[in-house]
Amino acid sequence: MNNGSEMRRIVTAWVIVSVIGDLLWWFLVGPHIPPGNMTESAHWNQFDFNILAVTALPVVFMVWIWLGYAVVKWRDKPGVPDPVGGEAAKASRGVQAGWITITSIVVVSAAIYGTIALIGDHGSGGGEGPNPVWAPEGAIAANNAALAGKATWSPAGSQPLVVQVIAQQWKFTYRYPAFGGMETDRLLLPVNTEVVFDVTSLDVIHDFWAYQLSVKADANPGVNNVAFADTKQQGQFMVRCDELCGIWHGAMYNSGRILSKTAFMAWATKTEAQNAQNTKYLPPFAWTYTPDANGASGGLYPDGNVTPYSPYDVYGAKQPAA
Amino acid sequence: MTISAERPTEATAGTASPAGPRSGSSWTNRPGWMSQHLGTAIVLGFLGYVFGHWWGNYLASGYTYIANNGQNGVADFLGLLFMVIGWLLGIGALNYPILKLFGREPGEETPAPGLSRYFRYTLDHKVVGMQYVVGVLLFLFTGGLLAMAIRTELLNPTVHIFNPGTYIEIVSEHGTIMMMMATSIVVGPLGNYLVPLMIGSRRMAFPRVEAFSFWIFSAGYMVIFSALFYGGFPTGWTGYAPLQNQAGPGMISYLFGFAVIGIGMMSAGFNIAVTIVNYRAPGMTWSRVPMFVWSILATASLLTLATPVLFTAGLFGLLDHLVLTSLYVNEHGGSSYLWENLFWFFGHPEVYIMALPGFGIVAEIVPVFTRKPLFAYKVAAAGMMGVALLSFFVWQHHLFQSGINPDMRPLFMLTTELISIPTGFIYLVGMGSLYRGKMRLEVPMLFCLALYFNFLIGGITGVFLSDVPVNVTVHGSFFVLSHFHYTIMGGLVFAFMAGLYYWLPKMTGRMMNKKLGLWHFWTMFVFFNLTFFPMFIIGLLGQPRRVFEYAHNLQGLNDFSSISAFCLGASFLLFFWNLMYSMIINPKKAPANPWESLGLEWQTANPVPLYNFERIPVIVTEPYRYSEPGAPAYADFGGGTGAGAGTVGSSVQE
Amino acid sequence: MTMSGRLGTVLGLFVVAVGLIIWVLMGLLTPGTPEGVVNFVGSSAAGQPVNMTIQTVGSIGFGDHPTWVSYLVKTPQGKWVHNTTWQLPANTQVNVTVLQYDSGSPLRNQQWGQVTGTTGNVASLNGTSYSTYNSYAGNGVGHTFTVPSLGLSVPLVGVNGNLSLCGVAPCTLKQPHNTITFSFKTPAKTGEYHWQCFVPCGLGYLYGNGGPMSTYGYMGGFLDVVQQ
Amino acid sequence: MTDTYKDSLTAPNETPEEREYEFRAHIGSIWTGGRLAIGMSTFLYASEAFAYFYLRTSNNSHLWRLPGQLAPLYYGWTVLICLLLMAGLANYGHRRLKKGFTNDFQVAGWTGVAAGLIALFFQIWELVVLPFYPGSSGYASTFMGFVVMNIMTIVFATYWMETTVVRALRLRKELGGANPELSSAYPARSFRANVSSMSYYMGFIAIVSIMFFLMFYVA
Repeated sequence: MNNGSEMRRIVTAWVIVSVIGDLLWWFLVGPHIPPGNMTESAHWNQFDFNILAVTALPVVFMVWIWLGYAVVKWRDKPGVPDPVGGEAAKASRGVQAGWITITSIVVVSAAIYGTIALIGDHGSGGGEGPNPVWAPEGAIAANNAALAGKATWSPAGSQPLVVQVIAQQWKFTYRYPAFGGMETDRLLLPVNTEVVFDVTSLDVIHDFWAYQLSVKADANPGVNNVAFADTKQQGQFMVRCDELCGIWHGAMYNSGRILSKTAFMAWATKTEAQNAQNTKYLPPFAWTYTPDANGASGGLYPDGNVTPYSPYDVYGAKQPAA
Repeated sequence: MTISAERPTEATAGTASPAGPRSGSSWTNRPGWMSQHLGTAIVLGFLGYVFGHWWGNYLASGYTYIANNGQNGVADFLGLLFMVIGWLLGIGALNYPILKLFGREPGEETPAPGLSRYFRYTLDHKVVGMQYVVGVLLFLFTGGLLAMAIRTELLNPTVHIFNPGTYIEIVSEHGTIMMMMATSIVVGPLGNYLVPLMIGSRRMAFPRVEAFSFWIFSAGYMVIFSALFYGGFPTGWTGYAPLQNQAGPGMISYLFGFAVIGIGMMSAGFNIAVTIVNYRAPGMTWSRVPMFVWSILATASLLTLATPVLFTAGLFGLLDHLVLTSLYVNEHGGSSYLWENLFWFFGHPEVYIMALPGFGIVAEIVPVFTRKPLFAYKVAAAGMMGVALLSFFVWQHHLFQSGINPDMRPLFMLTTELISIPTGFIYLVGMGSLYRGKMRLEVPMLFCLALYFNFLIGGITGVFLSDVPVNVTVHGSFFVLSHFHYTIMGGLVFAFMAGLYYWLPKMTGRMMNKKLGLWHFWTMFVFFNLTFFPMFIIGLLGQPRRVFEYAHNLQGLNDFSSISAFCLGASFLLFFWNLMYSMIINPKKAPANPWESLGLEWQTANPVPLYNFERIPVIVTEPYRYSEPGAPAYADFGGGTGAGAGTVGSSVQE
Repeated sequence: MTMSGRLGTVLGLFVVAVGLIIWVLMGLLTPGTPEGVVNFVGSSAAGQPVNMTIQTVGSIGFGDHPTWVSYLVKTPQGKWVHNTTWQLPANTQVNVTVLQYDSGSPLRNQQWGQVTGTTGNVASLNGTSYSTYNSYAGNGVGHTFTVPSLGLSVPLVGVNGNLSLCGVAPCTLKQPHNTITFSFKTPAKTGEYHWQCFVPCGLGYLYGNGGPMSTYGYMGGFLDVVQQ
Repeated sequence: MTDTYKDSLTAPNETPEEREYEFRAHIGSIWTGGRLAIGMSTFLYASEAFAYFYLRTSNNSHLWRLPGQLAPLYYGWTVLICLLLMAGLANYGHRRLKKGFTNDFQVAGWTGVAAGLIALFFQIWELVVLPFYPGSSGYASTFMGFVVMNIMTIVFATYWMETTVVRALRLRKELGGANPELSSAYPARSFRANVSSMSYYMGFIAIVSIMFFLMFYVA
């Protein structure tokens, strides 16, 4: 068998397997790839995953077929000719150049596509820091209005809904500035609405992961990490902490729900009334709530700036703080 | 640093005896139990711990915060610090630096022959290499046992074997021990043993630094293990602040352990990089350097330059813990982002510290078994150096969802995906070398092929992870966990196994049993994939890392993964049995060059003499000239050992 | 040495080494595991309410960490034990009495000042019922008893910190304390439900959540709900 | 394990060419090692500088630096001057050594070591007289990190310098008597390479000291 026909065989097998694999993936597997279609970004992130998958599958098949062929055919067994030697076996300029060119093109296009998807989809549901640059229309304005205490939301309009996610060891709670700044321990959202999540933490780093919404943003103490989600379907979704936050990290989950706009409105107004007594004790809505590094009982850092400083006072005070 | 001219001093002094007249007393030479060895190290290490702990209690038990929380981290830290110092003193690692302070130059310390030299501080790179073999296997087995514990807990979504605190402790300890092990698993044993042999050198550039690196590596094992005595640490191997600052004294073991291991990594990398640059045999130009040495050079450079950043990060953490600075505490002017940046600035090069040696081993072994030259040598070398360089510019891809510099995400997405170009070179090289070869499926070759299989999955999923939109779903989930197990275990550990099966005949003069080896390979390969492939699905279905409770619908997959993991553990027992059986119980003498390799390391006498080569070889041509009848031998041994060898099989010696 | 001798030596050493490693690991890892559970199943007739009495103390006064704050529970036999895994029958009303011996402070997150998930969403403080407690007033809140997945949360109002507080558990009724009572119904679905305190009360730890808050058996545990 | 020593205790008879080849590799190692040590230290200090500028720009809780907060300036000056002196003397000594003035090298070396020890003492003592507590601000915290790092580097640099001068004292004969610069003996060549690497490293110390002095005491 000559060189050419061997390569033809391999390439033919590769093309067939790749086409079949890609088609199977795209039509059978792809639609079931998480995170599903509950939000706009979930939809596009699923699409993005599938784009990468159909790009990656041929690469995987290429290597596997090559390995398989090599193991079967290019073995040390009777009848197999001695391997080629000399310069030809050491390097082929064409193959190297081709490989480098093709991998570069694939890789750079993947990066370009990823960037387009990221920007076009307003950060794809990922945490965008305190000052998001890729925000949906009106979201920043709504978020600023919330800080000024002027947040509103009604089922009729199309205003974004601002929700604050407060992570603490080991539970998420949520504040709705449009409903009197009430705080709840359940996350309910209206459908067909742009939701602005202001994610922050009261202690260590957590990560707010609303799985089916395709929203993931680290909750950092003293930092507001903003993420967006455009809800599309009603239903239940899972919220988990995705950054190791200590002993009860594994138990830091609960479920949320996307409701119809009217049902959400009904729930929100009812809860606002129920919680009114507690809401009045809450601090005004803010991006972050600077926690006391010392916790409830203190006893770690000395309070305030100790002047004049003496190591003895800071470290070796005779009477331990109560 | 120990910069000196031991051999030249002795040479010009004109004495044949290794210990010249001006030598200081060298305790490591003394025979018997009076000398310094592992025993004295243990004793002094223990005494150091007791002293440090007492001193810490004396100093700090009255500190306000310590009186409040009732856990004296200062005592624990000082205990560990003096334990390490005592350990180094006891083994004799500090003799030379101290003597040097007084201008005394001990001669070359030739350790006593026999088994006992493996328990001593020694200047022979081959002994250090063997010590490292035992050291990394100890790390590997400890970490592996903890992995079994993790999988046991995950058998059931809500019924718990361990309480959540203990579970996090196990997870963190497993991750940290394995990461520490993986930085040295190839550079330590194989790098130290083989690099001088492969570059035709009689010695390392700084043998004392080399030996020091091993003994501080072993001290690091004790330090990180000590975390369990202090109640563990809850942060995983990434040690994110401010959870780190909140944790108890177990965290000090983690921070100090990484600092100690970091010193070991820096010194090992420093010595090896300098050796490769300077001690190559005459004629070994950069285009004639074996590919394994290239990979070790790239790794050593990363070790030397990236680890200081980890050291700083650990130092900051220790300061936060011990003297209440606030480097990682936002409320007092610090920043939790600071740790994330420093840690990953080291952490990403570290990922390649754990990948490159594997590539090197494979590129070294594949030509031997396909009887073909290495395809695209220059591309392979460029790939390794390219990966090493690019790895400094990708660290933020661990922080896509963190809110740090979110507008930089496209840039880091690009750099991360760019790094798959040089990584892809390894595949070009491997596939090109397989092309129309004459492959012998020996155990090392099987492990190499498995690396190509596994690392492909690991690498491709890495591209998924680097894509920010997809990262939103998979970040921090079991998908990531599976990805890096595919690269580190599927890549590096498989390559390490290939290296052991391939080079142990040289290192010990004994062959590994092939039949057991095949059993080991197939069980490890199959169960590795059965353990970790389901984890991609588990991750995609929404299970975060490091949780002790998960969704009920994932129990089937988790159980499958757990049971496969137990079988994978059994496969390691099989390896251990093979190692014991072939090396100790029923040793079979290995042929001088069992794989018919052209590599320089196989041309020295077996067992390898103290100075490796009778004559310094002169390299006359490129490596890997297989299947070239009439090609000259790789090296000219000038009539010394190895003369006449160096071409193989049908090749004709000219 | 003969081959069988080497075999025996290696196997023997292997067994010793593995045994040693497992012994050390288990020894280190098990002290934190719950030494059994405090079983309330069968403490009353099936379907009848279960009574449970627990206390919180500012410093437990014994054990490895005498300065740590902790929960204690009274077994159905009437003995105070330091254990936070409590076995309860499913689908049953539980009447809880909490003896709160610790002082309080303003809450970091006033959300935990609400009583939720109890029967009638109320609890009783020394006989007075309350559904929300303003933690900025009075003695503040010392701890909470919260089961997140059941939506159950009760703020445990602090006692006056100027009194001489109990420092060694178990505390007696003579020492200053608040008695908080409430009832809740265990879920029908069995399983281990995590409960914890949401007041960062770990003295001398960053954000107050280290030490006792991060160690099993002090300020958090499991409600192990089983079929009766 | 097979025994690799039994057959090899008699060291091979090196040919002069081999000896020279290995020796040149040894000199090269000192050169490379010295530069690599600078590289490592650069990454070490760069990460400290990164922390400084990171905390300074993020200014979390407005606590980068409390008003009027400054590390003890006179201590800073003393450490800086001593380190510059040490670096300068190392370079001066190196140049004098090349020209053959061994005594100048000795005097410069010992003075440099003394300067290093003084710097070390003040750097440590500065911690005792700090006018602020370490956790009071980002500045205070990074300053603590810098001081600890600097202590380690000063110890290392002074140690290196001390070993070269004490070696010059001990190995006078091997160094070629009065004129080590002329000696082609191996110890002398090795020694000169070592001093050269050391003085390069001292140059690095000087640059770093000035940079961090500006960062912590001036800016």
